[in-house]
Amino acid sequence: MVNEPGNGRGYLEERGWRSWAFTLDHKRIGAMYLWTTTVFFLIGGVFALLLRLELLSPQARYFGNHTYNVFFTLHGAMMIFLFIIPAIPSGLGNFFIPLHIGARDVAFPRLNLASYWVFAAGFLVIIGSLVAPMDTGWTFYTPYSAKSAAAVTTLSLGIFLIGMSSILTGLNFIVTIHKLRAPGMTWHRLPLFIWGMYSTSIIQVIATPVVGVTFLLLAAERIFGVGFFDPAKGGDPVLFQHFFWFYSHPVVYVMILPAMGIVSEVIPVFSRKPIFGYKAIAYSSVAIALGGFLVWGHHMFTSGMSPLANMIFSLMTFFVAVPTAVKVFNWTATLYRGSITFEAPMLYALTFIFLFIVGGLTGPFLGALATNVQLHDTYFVVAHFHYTMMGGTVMGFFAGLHYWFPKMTGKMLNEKVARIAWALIFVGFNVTFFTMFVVGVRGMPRRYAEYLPKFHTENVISTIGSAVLALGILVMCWNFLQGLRKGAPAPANPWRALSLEWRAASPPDVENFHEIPVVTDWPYGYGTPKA
Amino acid sequence: MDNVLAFGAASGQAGRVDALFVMIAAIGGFFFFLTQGMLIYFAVKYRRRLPDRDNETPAITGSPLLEFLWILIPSIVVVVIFYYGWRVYTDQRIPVAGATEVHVNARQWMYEIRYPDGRTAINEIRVPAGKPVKFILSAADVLHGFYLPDFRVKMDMIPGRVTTLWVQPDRPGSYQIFCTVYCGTGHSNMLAQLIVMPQREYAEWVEHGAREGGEAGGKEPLHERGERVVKGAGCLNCHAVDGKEKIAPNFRGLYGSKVPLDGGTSVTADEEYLRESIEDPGAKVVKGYPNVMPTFKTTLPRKDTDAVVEYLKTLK
Amino acid sequence: MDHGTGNSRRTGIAVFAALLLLTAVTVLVSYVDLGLWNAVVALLIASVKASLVALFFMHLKGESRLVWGFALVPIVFLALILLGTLTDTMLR
Amino acid sequence: MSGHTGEHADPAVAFESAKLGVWTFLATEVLLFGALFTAYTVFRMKYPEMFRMEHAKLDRVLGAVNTVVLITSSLMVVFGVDAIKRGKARLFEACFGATILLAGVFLCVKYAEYAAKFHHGIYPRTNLFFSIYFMLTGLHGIHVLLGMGLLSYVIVLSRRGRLSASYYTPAEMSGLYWHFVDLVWIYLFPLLYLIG
Repeated sequence: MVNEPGNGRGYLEERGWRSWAFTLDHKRIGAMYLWTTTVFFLIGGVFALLLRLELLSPQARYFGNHTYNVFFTLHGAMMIFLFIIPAIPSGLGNFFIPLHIGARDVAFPRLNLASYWVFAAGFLVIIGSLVAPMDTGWTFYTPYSAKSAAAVTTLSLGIFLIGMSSILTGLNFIVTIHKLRAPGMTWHRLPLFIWGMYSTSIIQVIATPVVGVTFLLLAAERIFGVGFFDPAKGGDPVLFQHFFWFYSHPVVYVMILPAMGIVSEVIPVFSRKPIFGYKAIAYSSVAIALGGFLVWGHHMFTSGMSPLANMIFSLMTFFVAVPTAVKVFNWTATLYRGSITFEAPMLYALTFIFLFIVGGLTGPFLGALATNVQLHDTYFVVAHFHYTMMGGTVMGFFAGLHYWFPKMTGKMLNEKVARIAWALIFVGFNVTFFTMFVVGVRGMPRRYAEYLPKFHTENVISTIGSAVLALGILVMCWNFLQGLRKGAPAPANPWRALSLEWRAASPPDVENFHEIPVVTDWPYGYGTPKA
Repeated sequence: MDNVLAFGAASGQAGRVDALFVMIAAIGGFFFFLTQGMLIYFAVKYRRRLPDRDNETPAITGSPLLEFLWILIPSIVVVVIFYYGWRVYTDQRIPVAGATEVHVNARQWMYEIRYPDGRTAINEIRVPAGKPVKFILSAADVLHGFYLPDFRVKMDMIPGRVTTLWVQPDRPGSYQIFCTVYCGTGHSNMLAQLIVMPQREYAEWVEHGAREGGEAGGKEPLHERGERVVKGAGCLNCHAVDGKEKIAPNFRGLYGSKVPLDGGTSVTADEEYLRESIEDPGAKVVKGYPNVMPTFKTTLPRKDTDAVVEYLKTLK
Repeated sequence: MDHGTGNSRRTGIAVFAALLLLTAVTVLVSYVDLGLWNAVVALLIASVKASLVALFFMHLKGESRLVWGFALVPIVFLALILLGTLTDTMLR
Repeated sequence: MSGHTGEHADPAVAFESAKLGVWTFLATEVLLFGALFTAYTVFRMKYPEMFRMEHAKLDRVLGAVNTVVLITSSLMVVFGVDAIKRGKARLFEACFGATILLAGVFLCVKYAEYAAKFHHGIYPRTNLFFSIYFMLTGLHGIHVLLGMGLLSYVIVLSRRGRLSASYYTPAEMSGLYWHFVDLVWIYLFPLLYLIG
């Protein structure tokens, strides 16, 4: 070990709100993102439960149609813009990129702090827009969003700010990864989490400005009567969808790639085996990031696009599936002849793979044109993206939280409670969302406050599942709070992992490392090399 | 397929979509059991049995052959699925000569149907069985959707543009139509029926179109006819007839009451006010309600309007 | 980190003169009706001007491959959003 | 603060990082304008006649004047960066000051153009061409304004003696940004004023 952990000043030692609000420490900024996004995750989850409650009855019995529409808009918008996009990149990414590559901080610490406060301004504006809560769906399709009486203009500004924060964070990470790697940390010695984060950052920088300007145009349409998306002025509502999905499709990879990175970290540690196919996993991240830009049209197969565009986008969509499959195969192969233990991070990582396979294998139904035309805008789509986004990204996020909790807080979690929470989440998740595949194939459209009585059974089952899922998440949160309050002190490297962050103290010192480590090997050198 | 997909395939095209669905499901199922099986099998088989046995794992770091195979095989599989999906889709989209044309215009929150011979209807499309039908889709205000689950097809309805959809209904019956593009408060109430009639019945219906497809024909009391129109024309998506308030003013007790209007005035809800509110809803807007109702002047025959007014008078 | 030299000022003035000249040319050409070619010529001249600015004013000429990458990648994606959208809008 | 200075130990790494950061930021900017250029292309191909008729209402002489103004301002930036590299802080401030002045001229001309359009009853809502015209030039104008602020800040830094022949990163980086603003206008001018 290069650094003797524990003889510096821990990053959590300084007290007082100023020490947080004006901090330039990437670890503190990451922690602030984690707290903020977790709060929005829980709020978004409450909206999800309210949706499920309303769907207990085929009639809009509890809240009424309009309120239901507001709820699903808020659920989607909050989960997407305020939780799932920033949570792993800005939260865990901020905390662990410098630790992973052996740096003292990100390249631009002041910019890093600024992007947190831009994010904060963004979510404050979004909360402000709740005076006239939006009922447009998180996709904000024109012309409805241009006409809606809700505070869409305010909301557009809020999302623009969130996007700006996302761009600045991505920019910061790109430069950090390029310029601040420790001596000897070559590209092929980088942890796979860094490869995921690098790919994600590229998407953030390239795609986010497009949605930013799209929301500006939407605001301009409402304020000045600019007519880009207004058919009455010769504009094209489908153009809005092109712009929106040029961002919003690649952004699903902003969500999933870092989660895949976390899984690639956790699997070898708990299998005590080197990651299988390092280069394949690393390059597939980049391939997914770039390929993700070629497929946005698959959200628009029934939008009246040209037949040629439909064909090209369908074909490209299928090709993006290949690098994703490659990752799954490599993770599975890593387990082969390992010495596997099932601590909570590993449970969540395996759950990620399990659920992501389901999400991935239901993708071809939606990528193929004919079945897409059948299933688009039904609950099948809802189920598919919850399996990838919640079953994938959120499980990866949970794996990361459990894996790095000792490092971030210096405390250990109660393993038994963590496993109970995991079991509830696993069961609840599958009951909630698998039924949605069934009801989707049976033809139930999404965003319906009221539905035909023949879909009743599935909806009741799904609601019951959501209650179990919510209980599991509550238990997990309780476990985190208990761990923070009275967890056993964590050693520097409780999982005996080889990546650099575990050479720092738990919690890390302000300067991360006493001396910048010199890297001589990749971080997956587990097991015994054959003689 | 009826048991697997609760809506039975209602056309040959739908059958082909189902076949594609089953093919993808079979391929997906194979890979599901392969990958999940390996995942679970490895996790169980290679779990750590002895606490100290964790340094005896082999340092396998990869296999170029395996990487090559599991790039190649999925690539071939997805190209096959793509090709099949594209072919089925393309066949769906080929214009069919001699199709019965039906114009469907969507607005919040109803479908206005217009047949080439000038007849109109709301939320109910009648077509003959065994002949291709071409839906000519448009929208008046915002995006809407036109989804026929039994036929496995849908198409968005876009303001300022016309989109089209072909189906060939083989079997007579009544088929559900859903709006699938979120269009505001009444989105989930925007439903319609496609009624596929045996050809002879259809011909009869076309001939006696003026009789409004009424089994009850002309003998039907006016207020009952009004009730039928109110249910069929989508009025109840926004207006309630029981105590519960919806988006628009409640129908019960409306007739004869004093209605407060936007701008502070008020009016007594007599026959003339009710007729005007159906044909020109923007003329007198009730205080506290948005001015969103479309005009029914062109879509409801005068006789139906009168029938609706008679029906409203019965709702005390 | 290079240091300022008379050379860089001379290059600056030469590029400046070229930019002025090209501006004059593009304005003059716009008065002649060439049909579709007006757009082609105007965009070509604009691209030459933009390249001059990038190469010399922004010193892309002497930059590393990394910086070149970051300068060119967005252009690829710009082409992508244009082509992707046009395959739809032009062929409906 | 928690002991972080926010400065890099190695100035060469700091300079290279800043440069890469700016280029990455410019990549973002390309796509920001890129969406509008896409809209421009889509509608120009859909309504070529409208674009031909409407673009004639713009004053191409004023547009050309503004082009020259921006090119000149860019040259001033080149001179300014060159000056600070040689340690001539006063000359640097004069050059960047001239840039800001020229940017002011640019905005005044822009203001005159906008005012003339409004006077003739032409607004962003008038038709799609002017929607695009006002959105593109408006977004560019905001960038000019931000650039003026940025350059002023760098001048202040220099007045406080923070820049020298060995540390001129802010001057170089704000210069890169300014050249980019110029570069965008180089495309906007023909697209809007000349070929419509």
